[in-house]
Amino acid sequence: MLLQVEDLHTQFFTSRGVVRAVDGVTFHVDAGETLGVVGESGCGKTITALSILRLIPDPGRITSGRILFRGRDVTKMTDEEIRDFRGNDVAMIFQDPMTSLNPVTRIGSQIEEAMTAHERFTETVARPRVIELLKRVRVPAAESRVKDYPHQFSGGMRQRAMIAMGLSNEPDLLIADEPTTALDVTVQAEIIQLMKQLNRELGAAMMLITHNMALVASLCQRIIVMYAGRIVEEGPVEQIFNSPQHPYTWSLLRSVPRVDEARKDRLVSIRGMPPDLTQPPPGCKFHPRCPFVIDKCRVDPEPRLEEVAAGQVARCWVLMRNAREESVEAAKQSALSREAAEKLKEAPAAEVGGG
Amino acid sequence: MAVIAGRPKRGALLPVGLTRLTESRAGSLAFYVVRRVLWMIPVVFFVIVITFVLMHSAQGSPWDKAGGRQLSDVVIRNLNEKYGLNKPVFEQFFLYIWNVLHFDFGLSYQYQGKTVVELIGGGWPYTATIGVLAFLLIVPVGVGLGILAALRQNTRVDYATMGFATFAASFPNFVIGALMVVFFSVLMYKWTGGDFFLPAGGWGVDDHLIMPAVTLALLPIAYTARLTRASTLETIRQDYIRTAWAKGLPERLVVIRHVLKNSLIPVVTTLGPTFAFLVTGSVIVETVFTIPGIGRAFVVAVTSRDYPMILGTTVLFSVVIAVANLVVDVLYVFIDPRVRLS
Amino acid sequence: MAVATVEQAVRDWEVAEEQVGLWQDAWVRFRRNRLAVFGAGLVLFLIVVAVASPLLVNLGILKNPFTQHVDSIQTAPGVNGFALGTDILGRDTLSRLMIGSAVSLTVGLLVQGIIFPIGLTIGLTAGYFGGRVDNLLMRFTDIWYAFPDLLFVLVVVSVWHLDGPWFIQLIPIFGAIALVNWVNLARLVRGQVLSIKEKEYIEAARSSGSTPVKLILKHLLPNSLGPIIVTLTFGIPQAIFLEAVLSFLGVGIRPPQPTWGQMVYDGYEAIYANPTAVVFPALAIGFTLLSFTFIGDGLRDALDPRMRR
Amino acid sequence: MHLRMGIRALTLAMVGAFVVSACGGTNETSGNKAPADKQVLNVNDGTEPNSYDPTQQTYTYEAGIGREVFETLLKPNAQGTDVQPAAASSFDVSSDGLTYTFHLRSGAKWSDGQPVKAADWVYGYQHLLNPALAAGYVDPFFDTTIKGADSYASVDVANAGAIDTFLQGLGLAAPDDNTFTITLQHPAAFFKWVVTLWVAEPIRKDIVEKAAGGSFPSSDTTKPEIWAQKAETIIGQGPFKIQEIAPKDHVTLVPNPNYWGGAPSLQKITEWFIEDANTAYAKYQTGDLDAITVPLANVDTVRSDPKLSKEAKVYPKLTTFWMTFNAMKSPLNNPDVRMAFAKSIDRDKLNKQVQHDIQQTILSFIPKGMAGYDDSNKAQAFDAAAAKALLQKAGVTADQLNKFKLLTRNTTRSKTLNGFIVDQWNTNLGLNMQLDVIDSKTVTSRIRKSNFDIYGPDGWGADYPDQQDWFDIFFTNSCGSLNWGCVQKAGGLKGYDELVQKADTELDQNQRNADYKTAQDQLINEAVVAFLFQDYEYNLIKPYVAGLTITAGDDQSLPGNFFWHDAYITQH
Repeated sequence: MLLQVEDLHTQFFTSRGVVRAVDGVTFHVDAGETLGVVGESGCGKTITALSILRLIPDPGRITSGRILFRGRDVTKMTDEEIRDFRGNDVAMIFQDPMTSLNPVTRIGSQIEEAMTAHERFTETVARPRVIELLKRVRVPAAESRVKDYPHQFSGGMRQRAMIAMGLSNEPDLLIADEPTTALDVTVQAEIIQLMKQLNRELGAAMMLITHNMALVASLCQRIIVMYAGRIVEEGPVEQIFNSPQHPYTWSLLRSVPRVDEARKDRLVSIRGMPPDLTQPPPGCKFHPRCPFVIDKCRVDPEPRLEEVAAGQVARCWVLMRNAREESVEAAKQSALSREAAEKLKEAPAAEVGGG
Repeated sequence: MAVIAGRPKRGALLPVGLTRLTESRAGSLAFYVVRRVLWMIPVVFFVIVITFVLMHSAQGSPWDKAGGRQLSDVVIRNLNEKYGLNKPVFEQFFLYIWNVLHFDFGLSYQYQGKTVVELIGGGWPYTATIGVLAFLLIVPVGVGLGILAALRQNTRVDYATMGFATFAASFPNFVIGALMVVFFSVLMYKWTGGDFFLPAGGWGVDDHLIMPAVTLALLPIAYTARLTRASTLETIRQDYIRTAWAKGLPERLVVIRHVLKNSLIPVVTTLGPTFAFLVTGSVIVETVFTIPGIGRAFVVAVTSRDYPMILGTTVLFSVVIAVANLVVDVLYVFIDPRVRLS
Repeated sequence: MAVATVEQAVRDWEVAEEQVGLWQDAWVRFRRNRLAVFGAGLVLFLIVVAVASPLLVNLGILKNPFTQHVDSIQTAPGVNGFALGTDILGRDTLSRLMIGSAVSLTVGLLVQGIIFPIGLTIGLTAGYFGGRVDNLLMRFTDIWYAFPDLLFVLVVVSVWHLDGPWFIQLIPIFGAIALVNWVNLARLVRGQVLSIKEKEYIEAARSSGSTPVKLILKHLLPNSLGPIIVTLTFGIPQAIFLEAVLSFLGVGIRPPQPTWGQMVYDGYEAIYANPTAVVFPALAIGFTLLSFTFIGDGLRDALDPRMRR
Repeated sequence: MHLRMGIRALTLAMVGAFVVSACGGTNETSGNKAPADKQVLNVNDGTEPNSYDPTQQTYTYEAGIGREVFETLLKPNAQGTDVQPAAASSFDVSSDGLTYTFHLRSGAKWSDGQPVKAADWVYGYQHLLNPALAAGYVDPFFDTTIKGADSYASVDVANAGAIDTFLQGLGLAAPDDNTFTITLQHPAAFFKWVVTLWVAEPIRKDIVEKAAGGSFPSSDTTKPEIWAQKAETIIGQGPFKIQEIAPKDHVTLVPNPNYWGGAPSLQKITEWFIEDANTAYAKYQTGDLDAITVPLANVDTVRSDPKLSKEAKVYPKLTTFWMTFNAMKSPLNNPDVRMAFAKSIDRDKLNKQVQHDIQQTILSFIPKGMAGYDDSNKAQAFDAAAAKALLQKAGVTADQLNKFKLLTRNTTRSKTLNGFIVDQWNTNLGLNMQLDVIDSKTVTSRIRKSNFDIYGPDGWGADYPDQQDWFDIFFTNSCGSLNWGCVQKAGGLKGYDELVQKADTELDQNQRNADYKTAQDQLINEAVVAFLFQDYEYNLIKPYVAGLTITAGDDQSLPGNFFWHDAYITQH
């Protein structure tokens, strides 16, 4: 096991109250594996990732839990240890390449300093390696473009540069936070292609945080579904896609148009909004939005993650396999707003959820 | 002028080296600077026009006295004859322009027999010395305090800096100057029996410079500190700062290479005018500390309607300001690659 | 400030309960900023003082600010029942300070209110259009910088003399101060526009047909609101002092109407004998500046779209 | 900027009772002279002279340097009662009162060692009277007195020949190297005082021409002033010479070893140009200045300071302050209205409280300490009830007067005093008048154009202590330059001009005094102006400055500067 996250709680102490952004999350990433983390905006995916690098902004704090990387507890590292850990053992690629690169520093230097910050590469080694990395992420005329500034790069090129930066130290784990969201559709496809390829070539573990189910399907071996700061379902990608057990997972998947499937059903969107994390609803946190809700969901304490199939766990009283046919049908028929439907039609690799 | 060029059009046909050459920074920079310097001619011309018009519309003649016996009409007539003020205003104007083209800025009305060039040349070194000294204080202290306050946001350091900035801005510098004189000169003299104190004014390239330079610098320091703080706080929130942390850069490098490089851009914009303001003199500091500079000379020239002196000083100001702004614009290119000169 | 970061931190997952309007949302965030609320409270207090003090004088609760107690000239605070002492003519400093707040607040605020649109428009235009427009506008500001403002005011004195109550007398002051003070802001805004203009989203938006000015405003304001607020808030005490200088030259508020700036100037001569005559009005100006700084910071954070979902 | 009030308190001196010896006797008896290297005096001259050519000087801060470097034929005595010999050891007046013969000191030398010749005096007076050079103090002192100078106004200043003819035709002569004679147009008893003016000095032709690079036509306006630009070429025959000019900062004076009266004790006088009174006050306390004028606001602080209070000296100036009414404006043309304003100012409060009992109330024109001082006429004394009655009698309503503004110069002191005075009028006459605070030049320009209602504090300082210097300012023809005479255009001061002119040329001193007294009563009774106070200077002088002879004519903040030749520093 490369990374083991145990009962992680990350909370934000705001004037409105304590926001339980990550609320008891436990999962692991194996070496070389690609793990997908999915869920709507605000479900705690990004905070989980930032917690791993201890990049939680004020007034947030990891309040309890352990993050073991190769057996070392990240939460207990000294400032210098965590600094050397970042980018070296675990690297992160951010969502928006437009704003994630320093506008007044040359692309080459930004990649170079990611290496020189750690012991492994000296300046003399790092400099030529930048060009090599840029070539690897398919940046044309890499030799001359290292000297360019971010504004001279297109959005896709910038994301390639970000990826090059992430890979520069050959980290054991690469966290990619919505790497394609901010890009336009054709570029998205290119980046996905690139990531697939790199994934094969490098054999590094990857944690892919995304809305994009298509991306998950094509890259990941395992999926974690998060809702309201908690894991609601986890399992091998095939199993989750074919037989989602949590209604939330089911809803997420229903909202993705499938290219391989004849379109008989209407797409489903999840009604309502994710809950306010200072005051989450009692019982199952998904119950106000769940099409299959039963009284038990409202009253009883939140269910535990229970094994529903080999390697697949889910947190639900009902489980999809127990859901009655007619309620599934009803859920399928439930209204999807016209705009959302239009939007989804235009975008083949569309995202899920409201966001 | 500084404009942003579109994304560089990298000609597919041109070899990379050649493309670089046509975009050669040094070449375009020199061209740009020459153009801007040429632009100073119309700027100075319009400054002269405006000043000339204002000057001649202001009430009171150079020969009116603040009190006591006034000059007789005969004397005034002869003085007007002596200084050419009896000529039509248009003729005076063109004569002035003609003389300026020959670097002749005329004779002061107030200081008999002294040329404006002599008076400004005599006074400016004092003003500029204090101004440059103040500027040397502003950049490290103002910027430093601003960064410190932003990095230690909501701590005592931050509050102290903000408090200082507030009070430096709300006590005008003559009050601050006078209070400093009370403390560092009068009281220190009393307490130490005259062994240690700062001189309460006057010129000298020694401890005489301390209080005037600090007094002059105080408000710009406060302003620069606040501006730097605000700008740094904006920058710290940017995504690329998180990227820098995520790379594992040490704090020092995050601050210097990523935060400051961005947050100082708006600060530099204001440093140019600040510099111009400082080296053109502050009436108040020069009066409180009796510095024989041109800041005071200008105000005296205005209040005594010393026309050639007013014009000469204004021309100097406009050139200093234009040069300071030019320097800032050129500097801009170096600190913000998004901005290009054309 | 504290709350600002919180808002920023939670932005990744926090979801507004309902679709709230931009302004309503900003208001909510502003209200949560304790320093900003404190600043707003202080300003409100000053306004109440400005409005109420003539009334208090009429009711006899406050000493008449115009009465000259020549037997108590330059008294220290607390002596002879003058809470903050008296000035060079034996007038009560406290009541002069309170009565003067109306003028000084108006000058400070309104002048910035005039400077802001002028500086913004010129800076935006120069920065956005670039090229020839930028060059001309910037040379224009060069001229304006060297503008002999003292001379200008002297001319204003001779041609433009408004009599009447203080708010009438204020009209030329606003003009004069604003006229010579918009330049800094214009250059600042221009610089910011130049930096932002090339950002990807502007280009993207431009190609998608969105009006460019709207976009610049949308991105410029939140991105450079901090420096702009600093410039504007620092302009408040400067305007208050400039009013005093102008009144010396004959364009300002005429005595005996007290203003903070004039109190500081008049107190200077007696700084050895009666330092409090300078210190109290300066403190009043200081607290005004401080409150507007807090409000400004609060507004910046409240209006920042990055803090919204 | 303007630390001086609207007064050029230039002058000569003053009488016994008011002469305050700075050392108060104690220094003279107890002080041992300090060694030569300690004989240094630091004083504050306030502002740099506009010119170092004495003929061009018009302000007291200019004369304060010119007087040390050059010496006039005569100078006022310490009491200000008469003139005493200076560069001339004696003088004779012809019986018709038209010819003045000055006997120059034999063996007198310039600071460069050259002998002083009568021709230098002729050249100096011609330099002063050259119309092309437009010296400020020619009119009315010299052009109305010296023979041939009455055509001063009509000379074509562009024509060198015309100027030369004019200058050659002046009643100035040097019959021999030690005799200088001046012929007048008409008898003038005050002419002995005119030659004490700091502008009437000898000038060396060779130095002027050498600095100019050769001779030049008389119409040239710049070349004749080049010599006055540099310390090396400012050669005088006074007790001191200029060693260094640091523009706008200071001037250093050192003894002129060739002075006829022997070199002075003081080895160095530095006159600093410090405009800010607070700065000067601080520099006095840190020992950088040896004498200063205390800003009015700090008077109480000095009085309560055990050390400073002992170093304080108050002495009178020959300066009177008043409020001026624009008599061209109705109803200010009515003497009753003006008197109502004059009688409704409580001078006790003004001078004892607002001015900290430094300035003293005066209800008449000629200041105490000068021939002609007479405080018997109390017509303008404070009486609020009488003032109101006068307004009623004149049938003037408050509305008519409320539109008037009190024109005020932009100095704190003017603002303070006028703030008090307008409050007095508003309180005592039931008015609601306001101040109009404007920059100094604009104020002067408006006064000259009679574009004002009431102006003050206004005043006059003696150029020399003769009444002629005072009464001429109310002449009809001064309207347009000084304004005070304008009252005559509004029908006031009937017969004043004739009376004063008669007194000016009268040789019998008693008759002169009587005529001037009548004129003064006319000024008081018609309330042409409302008299307020006589100016006093409140100075701090270090106890080790000894041998000072302070007179009422001393230049501002330069106590004893008429007799610095005799001053010295004691051991301290």
